[in-house]
Amino acid sequence: MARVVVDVMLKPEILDPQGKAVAQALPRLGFAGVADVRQGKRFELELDGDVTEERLTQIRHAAETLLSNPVIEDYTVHVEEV
Amino acid sequence: MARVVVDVMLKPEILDPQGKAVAQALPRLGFAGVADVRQGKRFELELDGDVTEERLTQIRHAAETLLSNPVIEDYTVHVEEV
Amino acid sequence: MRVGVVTFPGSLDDGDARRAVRLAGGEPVPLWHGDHDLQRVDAVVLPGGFSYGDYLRCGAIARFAPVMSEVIAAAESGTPVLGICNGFQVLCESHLLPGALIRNDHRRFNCVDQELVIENTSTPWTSDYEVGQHIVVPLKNGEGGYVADEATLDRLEGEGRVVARYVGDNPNGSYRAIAGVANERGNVVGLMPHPEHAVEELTGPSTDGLAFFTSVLRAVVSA
Amino acid sequence: MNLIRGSAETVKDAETTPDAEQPYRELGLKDDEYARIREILGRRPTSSELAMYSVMWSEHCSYKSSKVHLRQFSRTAAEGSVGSSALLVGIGENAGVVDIGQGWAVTFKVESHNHPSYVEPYQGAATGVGGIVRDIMSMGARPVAVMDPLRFGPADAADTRRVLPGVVAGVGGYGNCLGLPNIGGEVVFDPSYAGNPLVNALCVGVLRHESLQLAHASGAGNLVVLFGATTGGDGIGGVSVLASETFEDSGPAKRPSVQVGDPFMEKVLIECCLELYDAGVVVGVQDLGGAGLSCATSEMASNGDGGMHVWLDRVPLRDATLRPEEILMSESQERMCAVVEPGRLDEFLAICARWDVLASVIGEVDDSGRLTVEWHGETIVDVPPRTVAHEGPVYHRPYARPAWQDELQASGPGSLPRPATGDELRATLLDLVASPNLCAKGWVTDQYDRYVLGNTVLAQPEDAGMIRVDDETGLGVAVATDGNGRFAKLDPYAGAQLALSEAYRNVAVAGARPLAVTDCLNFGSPEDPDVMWQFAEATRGLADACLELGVPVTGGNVSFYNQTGDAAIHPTPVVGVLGVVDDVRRRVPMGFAADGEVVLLLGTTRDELAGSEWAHHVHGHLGGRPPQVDLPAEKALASLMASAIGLVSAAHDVSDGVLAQTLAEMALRHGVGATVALDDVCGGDPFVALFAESVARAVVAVPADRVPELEAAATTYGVPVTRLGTTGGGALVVEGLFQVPLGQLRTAHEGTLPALFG
Ligand SMILES: Nc1ncnc2c1ncn2[C@@H]1O[C@H](COP(=O)(O)OP(=O)(O)O)[C@@H](O)[C@H]1O
Ligand SMILES: [Mg+2]
Repeated sequence: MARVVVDVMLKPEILDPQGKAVAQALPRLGFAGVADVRQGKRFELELDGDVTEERLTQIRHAAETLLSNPVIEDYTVHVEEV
Repeated sequence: MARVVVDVMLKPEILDPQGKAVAQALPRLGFAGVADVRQGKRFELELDGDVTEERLTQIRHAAETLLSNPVIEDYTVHVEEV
Repeated sequence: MRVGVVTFPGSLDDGDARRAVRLAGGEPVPLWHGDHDLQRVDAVVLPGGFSYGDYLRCGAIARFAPVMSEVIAAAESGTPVLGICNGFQVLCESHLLPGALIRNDHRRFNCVDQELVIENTSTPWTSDYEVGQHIVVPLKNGEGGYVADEATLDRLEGEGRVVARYVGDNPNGSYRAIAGVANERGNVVGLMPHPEHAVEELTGPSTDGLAFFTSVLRAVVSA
Repeated sequence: MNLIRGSAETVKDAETTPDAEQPYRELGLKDDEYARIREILGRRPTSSELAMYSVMWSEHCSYKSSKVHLRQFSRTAAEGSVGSSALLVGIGENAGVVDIGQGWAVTFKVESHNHPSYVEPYQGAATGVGGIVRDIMSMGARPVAVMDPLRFGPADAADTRRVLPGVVAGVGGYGNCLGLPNIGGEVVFDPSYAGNPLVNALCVGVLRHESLQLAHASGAGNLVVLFGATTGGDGIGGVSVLASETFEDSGPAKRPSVQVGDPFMEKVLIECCLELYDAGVVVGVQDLGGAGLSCATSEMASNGDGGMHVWLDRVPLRDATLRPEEILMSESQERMCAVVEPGRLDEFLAICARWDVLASVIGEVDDSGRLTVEWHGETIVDVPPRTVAHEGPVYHRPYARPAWQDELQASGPGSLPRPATGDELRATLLDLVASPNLCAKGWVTDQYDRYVLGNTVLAQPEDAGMIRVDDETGLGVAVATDGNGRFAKLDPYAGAQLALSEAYRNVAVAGARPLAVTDCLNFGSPEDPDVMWQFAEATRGLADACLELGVPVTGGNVSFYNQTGDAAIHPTPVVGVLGVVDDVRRRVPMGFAADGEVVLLLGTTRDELAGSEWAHHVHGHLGGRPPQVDLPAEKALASLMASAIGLVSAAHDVSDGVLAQTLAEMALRHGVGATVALDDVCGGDPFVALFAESVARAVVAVPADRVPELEAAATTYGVPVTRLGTTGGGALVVEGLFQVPLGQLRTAHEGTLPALFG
């Protein structure tokens, strides 16, 4: 059993209304000193069997086509020990 | 400028329709062997100044009260090098 | 009879809630999220909508609005409070009601005329209904799935705090088809469907929703 | 010279280096256009001026290819017609405004967001809704409803499965979050839209006459205030022909032409604007859409009576690295621009603060007659505003009847095998009501809030959306949109008129008086003479028909370049008709409500199946001549329906619906069946009766004892009436031919989209 994590974030130059809302809420709740907040998606994929280079390539493909839209989002893939 | 990341995931016992949808879509993309997918949120907080233990405590508090709803979600906080 | 309707940034059904109060014979009083002031109202409605865009989590940011400290205090002292849709989400986020509301299991926003069965008529918001009465009111949301842990759900059922339940196909995956719940005391009720949109033949699927608002007027008088 | 790096180029720089190379071609300007700019300015433009002219002279902003044809629409507002006398504001402003009486006015407009919706379906569609809503706000109105005419490739195509759910979720995600009921639209599938989905969005707004606002910058000394969202690098060149590579190569970051919308920001902006209008602190207001500040400043200045000076460095930025050229072109969403008297500024800012809306003074109205833009103390733009906003190039593009047109019209559906027996007709009916174009659209429309605001009297699947405007008197409006690309392909002139006929009929059948028109003209490349001919014919047809029906075109939108390679979409004029209802309580719904009522067909049915849903779905055939346009008959039907209010208990127009579809929809609405006989329809040919698409027809249900009244009224207006049968029972029965239990009909009609899209 292995876990691969795909993080999907809006590209830096793209407006992130959700992150903006959080950034504006924080000071109101007394949390100072946060310059910016971006909110993205985190996908945890549980694989049965272990992570091979080939499966990672497949996952990157899925991240690019299904989990994100490259026009507005960037993604990163990493393996996580469980 | 330092970055603190807060990951928020639905508790295992809470139904995750979005994760389920992804899990169902993957095989259609010809990608087998994914036992389960969970979809959560990733918050990237850019702090001006460095990360002190005290600010981390603050952020954990924010994660607990604002960024996550303890009734249905778990969170993890970690510092990320940028 | 003064019934306050809170407007948060992004509230949408506040005008409809005020209209429903008026049609029920009450005096609607607009309340502003930024004021620490309930203007001596006898009951409070937290209306539907997308407060703060429903960004982060539905109701998560509105919960911290200044007016909410007064609403929470009033709720704890027994003032009738009704949260509709987004208002229900705010009440859960404020821990005035147990559980939480998550994305519909089919993952789509869903606007339908929904059949409900009223199971608890001892709350100030439901006293004009009969136990077991079926009503049809609009249901419209993307995050209406009611969830809570088994223990909580059992307690809610055991204490008769399930106020309304969905009839027929579960429209959003709510656990045990729960459409609305009440707090221990019964004065705080949260409801996903929209009774305020079923108060006129002309614009609603029925007028079944009006009784929520006539109930509270009666309750407040006799209180 | 590089648009991005280096410090902002000033007017002085431009004067001292008259011969510097400028990338005007990359910015989409032709040699002669660039030459004209030099001539206007008496020098070469600065990089900021070049950026401004290039976006404002782009097809999207300048209408350079369509202008000469759109001029015809002014004819439709000519004296005399009902509609034109009600017209408060016509074409040219952000949206037309129509007087509906009792001091109330309505504004409405339809616009396209086709390309962005293909690239990023959710955000493309969402920002499409956001954009049209701001147009309506800028007229001083409260937006009260939206509609979304949509066109996709084949329903079972893989790419449609990518695009449609995203588009629908985007339309809903934005509109629902704004609290605007969605009261109608269209979902049409056709191979010609594969790779070119059409996402049109319509918004309706309501205002009191006195709250009318215009985009005028008048009164020297008045301040120009930018309020709403901050300005980012997103959407630069989104609508213009600006080659984004120019930026990607050299810019600090990519400049995507797709924008992410913030519906929450826009909702707050709506409430903020309405409070500003009520407080009377706004002299003029303009939304920021395509071409952003370039458009807003130049249009407000040239509509005003003087000039305008802008301090560009005071524009609040989301991305500090933006260059002045980019700030001028940015299409960041959820921004508005207002002209305010200095004495009222504090009030203005206080209202914005109450709504947490960021507002900054970025300029001043002056009497220079010029638009000047300053960047950190240096003048980087100094132009006559009209030359940017209104005096852009005008093309007389060559057009010619396509070589293939005759052949297309010659190959009619006559030779197609037609169902004859009861069983065949029954099978055809079940096949058609389940076809992607005729099936129930609930899977789509259930994702839209139709209840919010509490004034929705009719919404999908009714013929028209209807909104209550005044609680007391019941005054209201109805709107319907239609457009049939297949008809327009067969004959663009007739096709545009047929789109108008159907929308006009839908509004009339619901019990409203048609008053005004908005249109979204979706076409291929104007550089293709075939397409240009289609466009010329369609505009001519629409103008002629609007004139005859007495409904002026109040505004609209043109979307060109809808094509993959050199394959253009079907020419698709989408027409929206607005009607007024004196008392919405007397609306006419579409469904059979009671048993034992008499079912009548109004209008004449002819053997017209070219371009029909039957030919398309059953035979994949497109050829022949579309149904004959009959505007006098449409008028007569509308007058009859108006006079029959209170008499008919249900009415539904017969259109791409066709009679079979119409009867099915009326029966399914409330689960009340009907038994009909077709012997008296079109010489008793049941196939033609059920599946022909002749215009100017409607089916009505009338209480038995009132049929004579209706027949009398029909005679008065010269509308043929045919008794079909009576309502009641749990099936749709066509005597002597077949019957279908409503359960089976419903399964067929409602199962299609869920099966396709989940
Ligand atoms: N994308 C959409 N959004 C909202 N309503 C829609 C949409 N598509 C179809 N509808 C509604 O479904 C009903 C049937 O659509 P359509 O067949 O186009 O109507 P008609 O044939 O009367 O023009 C109409 O009420 C129309 O407004
Ligand atoms: Mg119709």
